Amino acid sequence: MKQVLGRVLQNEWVNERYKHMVVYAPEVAAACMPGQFFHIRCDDQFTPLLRRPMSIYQYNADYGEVHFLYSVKGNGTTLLAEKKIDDLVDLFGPLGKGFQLDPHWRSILVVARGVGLATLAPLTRLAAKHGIQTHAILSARTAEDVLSRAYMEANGAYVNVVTDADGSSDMHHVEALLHNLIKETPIDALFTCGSRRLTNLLRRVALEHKLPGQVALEENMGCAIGMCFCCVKPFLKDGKQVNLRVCADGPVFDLQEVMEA
Amino acid sequence: MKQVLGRVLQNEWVNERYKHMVVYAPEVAAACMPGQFFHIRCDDQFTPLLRRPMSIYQYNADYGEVHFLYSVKGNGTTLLAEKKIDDLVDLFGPLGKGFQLDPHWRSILVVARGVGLATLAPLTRLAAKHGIQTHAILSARTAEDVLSRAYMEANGAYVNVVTDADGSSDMHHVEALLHNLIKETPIDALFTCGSRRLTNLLRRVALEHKLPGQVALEENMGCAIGMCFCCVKPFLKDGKQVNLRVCADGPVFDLQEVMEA
Amino acid sequence: MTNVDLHVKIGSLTIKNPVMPASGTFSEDLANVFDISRLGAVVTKSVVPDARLGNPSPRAAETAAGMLNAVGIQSKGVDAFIAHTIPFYRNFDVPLVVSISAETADRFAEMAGRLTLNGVSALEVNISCPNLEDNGRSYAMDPAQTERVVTAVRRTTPLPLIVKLTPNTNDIVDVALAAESAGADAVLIANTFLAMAIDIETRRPKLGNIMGGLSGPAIKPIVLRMVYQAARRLHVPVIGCGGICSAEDALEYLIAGATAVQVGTYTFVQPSGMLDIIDGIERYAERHGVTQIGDLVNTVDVSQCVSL
Amino acid sequence: MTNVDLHVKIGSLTIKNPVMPASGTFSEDLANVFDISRLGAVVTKSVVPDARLGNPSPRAAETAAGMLNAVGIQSKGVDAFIAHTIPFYRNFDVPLVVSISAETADRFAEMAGRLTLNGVSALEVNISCPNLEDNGRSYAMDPAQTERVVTAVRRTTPLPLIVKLTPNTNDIVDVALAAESAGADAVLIANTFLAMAIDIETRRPKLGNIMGGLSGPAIKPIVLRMVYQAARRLHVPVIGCGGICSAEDALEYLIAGATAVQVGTYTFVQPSGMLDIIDGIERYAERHGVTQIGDLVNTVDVSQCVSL
Ligand SMILES: Cc1cc2nc3c(=O)[nH]c(=O)nc-3n(C[C@H](O)[C@H](O)[C@H](O)COP(=O)(O)OP(=O)(O)OC[C@H]3O[C@@H](n4cnc5c(N)ncnc54)[C@H](O)[C@@H]3O)c2cc1C
Ligand SMILES: Cc1cc2nc3c(=O)[nH]c(=O)nc-3n(C[C@H](O)[C@H](O)[C@H](O)COP(=O)(O)OP(=O)(O)OC[C@H]3O[C@@H](n4cnc5c(N)ncnc54)[C@H](O)[C@@H]3O)c2cc1C
Ligand SMILES: Cc1cc2nc3c(=O)[nH]c(=O)nc-3n(C[C@H](O)[C@H](O)[C@H](O)COP(=O)(O)O)c2cc1C
Ligand SMILES: Cc1cc2nc3c(=O)[nH]c(=O)nc-3n(C[C@H](O)[C@H](O)[C@H](O)COP(=O)(O)O)c2cc1C
Ligand code: FES
Ligand code: FES
Repeated sequence: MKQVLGRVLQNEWVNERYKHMVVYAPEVAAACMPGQFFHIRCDDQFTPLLRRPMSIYQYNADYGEVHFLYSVKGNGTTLLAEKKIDDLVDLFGPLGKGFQLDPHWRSILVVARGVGLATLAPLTRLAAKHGIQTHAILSARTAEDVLSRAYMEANGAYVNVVTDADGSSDMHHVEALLHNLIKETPIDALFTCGSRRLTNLLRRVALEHKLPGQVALEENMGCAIGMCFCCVKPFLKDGKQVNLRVCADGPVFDLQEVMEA
Repeated sequence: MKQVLGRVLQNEWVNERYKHMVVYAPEVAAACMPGQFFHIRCDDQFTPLLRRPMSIYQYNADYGEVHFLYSVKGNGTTLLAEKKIDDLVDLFGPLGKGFQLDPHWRSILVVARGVGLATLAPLTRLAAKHGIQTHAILSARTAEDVLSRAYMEANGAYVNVVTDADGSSDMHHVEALLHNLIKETPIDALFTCGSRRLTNLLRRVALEHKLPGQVALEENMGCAIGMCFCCVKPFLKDGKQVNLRVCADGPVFDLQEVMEA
Repeated sequence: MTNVDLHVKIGSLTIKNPVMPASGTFSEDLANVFDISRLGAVVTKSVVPDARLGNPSPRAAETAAGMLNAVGIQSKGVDAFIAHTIPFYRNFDVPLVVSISAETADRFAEMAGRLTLNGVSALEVNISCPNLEDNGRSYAMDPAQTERVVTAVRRTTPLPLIVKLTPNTNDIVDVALAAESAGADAVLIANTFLAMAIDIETRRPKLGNIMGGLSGPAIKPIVLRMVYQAARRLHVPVIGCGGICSAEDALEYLIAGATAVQVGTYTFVQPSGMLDIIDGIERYAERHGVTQIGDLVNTVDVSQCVSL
Repeated sequence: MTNVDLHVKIGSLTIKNPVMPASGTFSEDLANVFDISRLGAVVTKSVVPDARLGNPSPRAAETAAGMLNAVGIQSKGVDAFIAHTIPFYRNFDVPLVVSISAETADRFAEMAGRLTLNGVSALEVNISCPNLEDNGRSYAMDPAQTERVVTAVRRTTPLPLIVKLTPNTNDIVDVALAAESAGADAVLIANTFLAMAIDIETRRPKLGNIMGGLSGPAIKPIVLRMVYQAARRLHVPVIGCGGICSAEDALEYLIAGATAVQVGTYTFVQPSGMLDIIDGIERYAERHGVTQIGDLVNTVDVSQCVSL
């Protein structure tokens, strides 16, 4: 982990609510792993005071690039959205424990919605490198909102899109789709991110099919490196509740241990 | 007085420390008087929280322009300095009581240094309109630092420049210059701004020559419209101390009544 | 304009919306900026028995998301106030709340009596100003002192009494209860925090008075906590004041338990900001199906929280 | 590097510069970011007798120029601390200050005794954490309670004792004097302000614990005032802590009367910020001809001010 001032190469709207930012930061681009994140200072004033955690959406060591895909919602992300090409952006990272891939796996199933699309996208690429096939169910309000589809497909993923618009993102439908996919293909592990409902669903499905699973979680952060215990969530380890730090013990956790979702 | 969002037409360095900003704000440009000021919000965040008072450097009702000449020193003025063409700037004003010119006067003497150069510049133009001749002593570190010289001369002023570089800005020298000018020309009133030493000097000279005088003062402000009493300075009225508000009772005051300078 | 009823009651006084200016940050001058009769009420700078010069300058300094002031109370005294200020507001259709301050309970009571006049809708009893008492102490730091002064004031006026507390206390609830039991019709939480700033180049305090009061967004979370704690225990309305800069901030106070709010420092930032706050409260109420704004007061949902 | 001597003394402990982290905002993890032996001292998260889960999430929220936290004390307990944390810092040439907390005076004393170990340079007695006591109360709100607990701790350890006070009190000076007379080698001003924030859309508190502690730049002017007031009256050193985000802020505290400072929230903003602060203090001292940094302490010039 390092604190660096990266240079903005691109910061464009990809749909109504999301922007894609590319930062030139060779000192850190080489160290990135899928599931890890950066803690970003959005402004050099004190409003907002704290940094904002953002998943690594893409990274490219050769070009020295780190990419973020972010939803513009509050004060911090609005300031990020205002950054222009060649502006500097203060990155601290990469941080946290990313996704773990078992080299023996042959295919994984990824289910994502919202910002989870950003977090899970680079996993597909890493899987491809290890010769693991990604199957993805991407959920969004409308088909245009499904952000990482092209990127995932370019990395060899089979993508299923479900939307609120046509009702296919309904939990029952997604559950059926999951069971089907698992029946039809030899899925070795499940991956998801964020959404409480998706996490609950996936945990149930994983238990039923006795599959391992990983989930990337979010929580408000202070330090982002494990010092302050601001970002904890409750987990079940050996039948007992423990409070683990999303920033340092995660953000990727074992699907079966998540309690609060 | 109005609160308006003006559009930046120009915001350029005029020397190492000062910038000249031109704002298109026709709703307020027509109401400006020399010696008045605007209360400017430098940023829409809360750091800095308060507005910053800035004298009207020039104004042009026909073009709808208000000009500021400001020294970039702290948080607020640094943010002002970052404004680009077409950015919006939140102006509240014009505020305060400006300089008073007696139509019977034939010539006035203006002594200025630092930001005082900004405050006193428009007085020359107004004097010219009334057929009053301005004599000016402009003091600065170096000849290049004398900011409003060209503008004042364009409005018919006779300008004497004194600098730290050649030692001519020394108080004794300025005092001698003042006495000389007053002896040689029929000066009707004295004007100055800000600097404690200049104000003291001018008050003494005014008393000696029985001339009226006006001085524009500065003080940290809250509301800038007379409500909060944050900006008061002590004055002598009829032999008694009164605390007057720089924003509403000034910023221009009778030279003889100033106590603290 | 809409279907939301914004009226709230402060004792026997009904105001048309829950937003008013904070004492010392408002005066007749604001009438030049907007129509002040749109406010729930207007509140004067604290008036004292005799004319006073106030504190030496500089009286203001800026801090992170806040400001310090040590204006003290510069006042022309109560006679000039009665002669000039009260008549001014007769031209506006808005209740006038007169803030009073004094250095002894007797003088407080005397002032309250004198100001019980036509055109005055309520009295705000400022027992919290940190600049007037020795080393920043004030009546409102102590429940017994608070009870004493409010009791004295209560005897001399039938007007609704709003008692303004200081946040410089370790138990706001005890002080608020003391004010209530002595006859306050509402408690106002809070005045400024005693604070300080130093210029490191000159090594001098930034205020001529050394210390002053901190106001602005910086203090909001602390004052909001005090409002929440007090509203749970009091029967009279709580008025919230501290760092309000938006309708969202005002709504946070209402939800925490405030019946009305006051806006101070923000008026310096946005002179007509109070109007935006009133409009924003109305829009929120509409969006959330709240027909009477009072229904929002004290609705904070702590069911999913572990109590401290 | 320069001619400025940055050493300061806290009781019998001499530290090489006056900058240290604030408890709860520092841990072994920061050694991955910079060389922590450059700090004046390191300070641990408050350790408690037995393992604790801490408060429910969310534990943090942001406010204007500040943050709220209700971490509570999540701790593995003192045994794990002695087994793992103390040995870790043996690898670094920096004094280790261990912050302790407990719910009774006896347990405080017991902890102090157990932690009087090789490798521990001083104890910080956290009697101010607003999250542990009923309704946010803590020992440090009251001079008598403070005296009681510090006296108990003093009996069980010869280590320098830094007593950490709460700002949630109306007389910081009385509490500080009580700590001093009970044997504190230094008082640390201060912990966080009890505060709150509400999400107006859900109407729920933003913290799982309802209330939490406010820290960051927002609180600096209030804490600075407390340091100034206390430093004038105490004979032992005062350590300042609250909102320090730059060398200028740290210097303001030194000039106001602090012998050393702690940096908390700013480390979240700039992980290596403490190093910039140390360097900036040194540059200022050089520029102002200060050869021993202690000469700057308590040099605020109030000669041109009217005292409050
Ligand atoms: C490990 C991690 C990875 C993330 N990756 C992405 C990503 O790739 N793309 C993306 O759009 N968003 C991501 N988020 C969420 C993102 O951090 C928040 O949307 C962002 O902090 C909101 O900031 P704001 O100032 O715009 O919003 P505000 O609502 O104004 O923020 C107010 C406060 O709440 C905190 N906060 C609000 N929402 C969240 C949240 N979901 N998680 C943590 N803190 C929050 C902020 O940090 C801040 O302190 C991630 C969060 C985490 C923890
Ligand atoms: C009526 C009036 C007219 C002015 N006209 C001009 C002008 O035309 N050009 C120009 O360069 N400057 C002018 N000034 C001074 C200008 O307002 C300050 O330089 C500016 O506020 C500094 O802001 P900052 O954030 O950059 O500095 P900081 O030092 O960071 O400001 C910190 C705080 O101090 C206050 N402050 C600092 N210096 C002054 C000051 N001299 N007067 C009032 N408040 C101050 C700021 O408002 C702020 O609250 C004028 C001041 C007044 C009162
Ligand atoms: C410049 C200034 C002057 C003030 N004068 C008074 C006063 O005379 N009487 C009083 O009760 N409160 C006074 N206050 C306190 C405010 O009424 C209010 O309680 C405080 O500023 C907190 O609110 P805010 O954060 O919205 O400003 C003053 C505040 C400021 C900033
Ligand atoms: C996340 C967090 C956790 C904290 N935990 C502790 C603690 O365990 N013990 C303690 O004495 N203070 C604790 N504090 C208070 C800090 O040590 C410090 O007193 C406070 O944050 C003010 O300093 P700052 O404004 O520089 O952050 C904590 C503060 C924060 C922000
Ligand atoms: S954010 Fe500090 S421990 Fe996770
Ligand atoms: S700044 Fe408020 S009265 Fe002048």
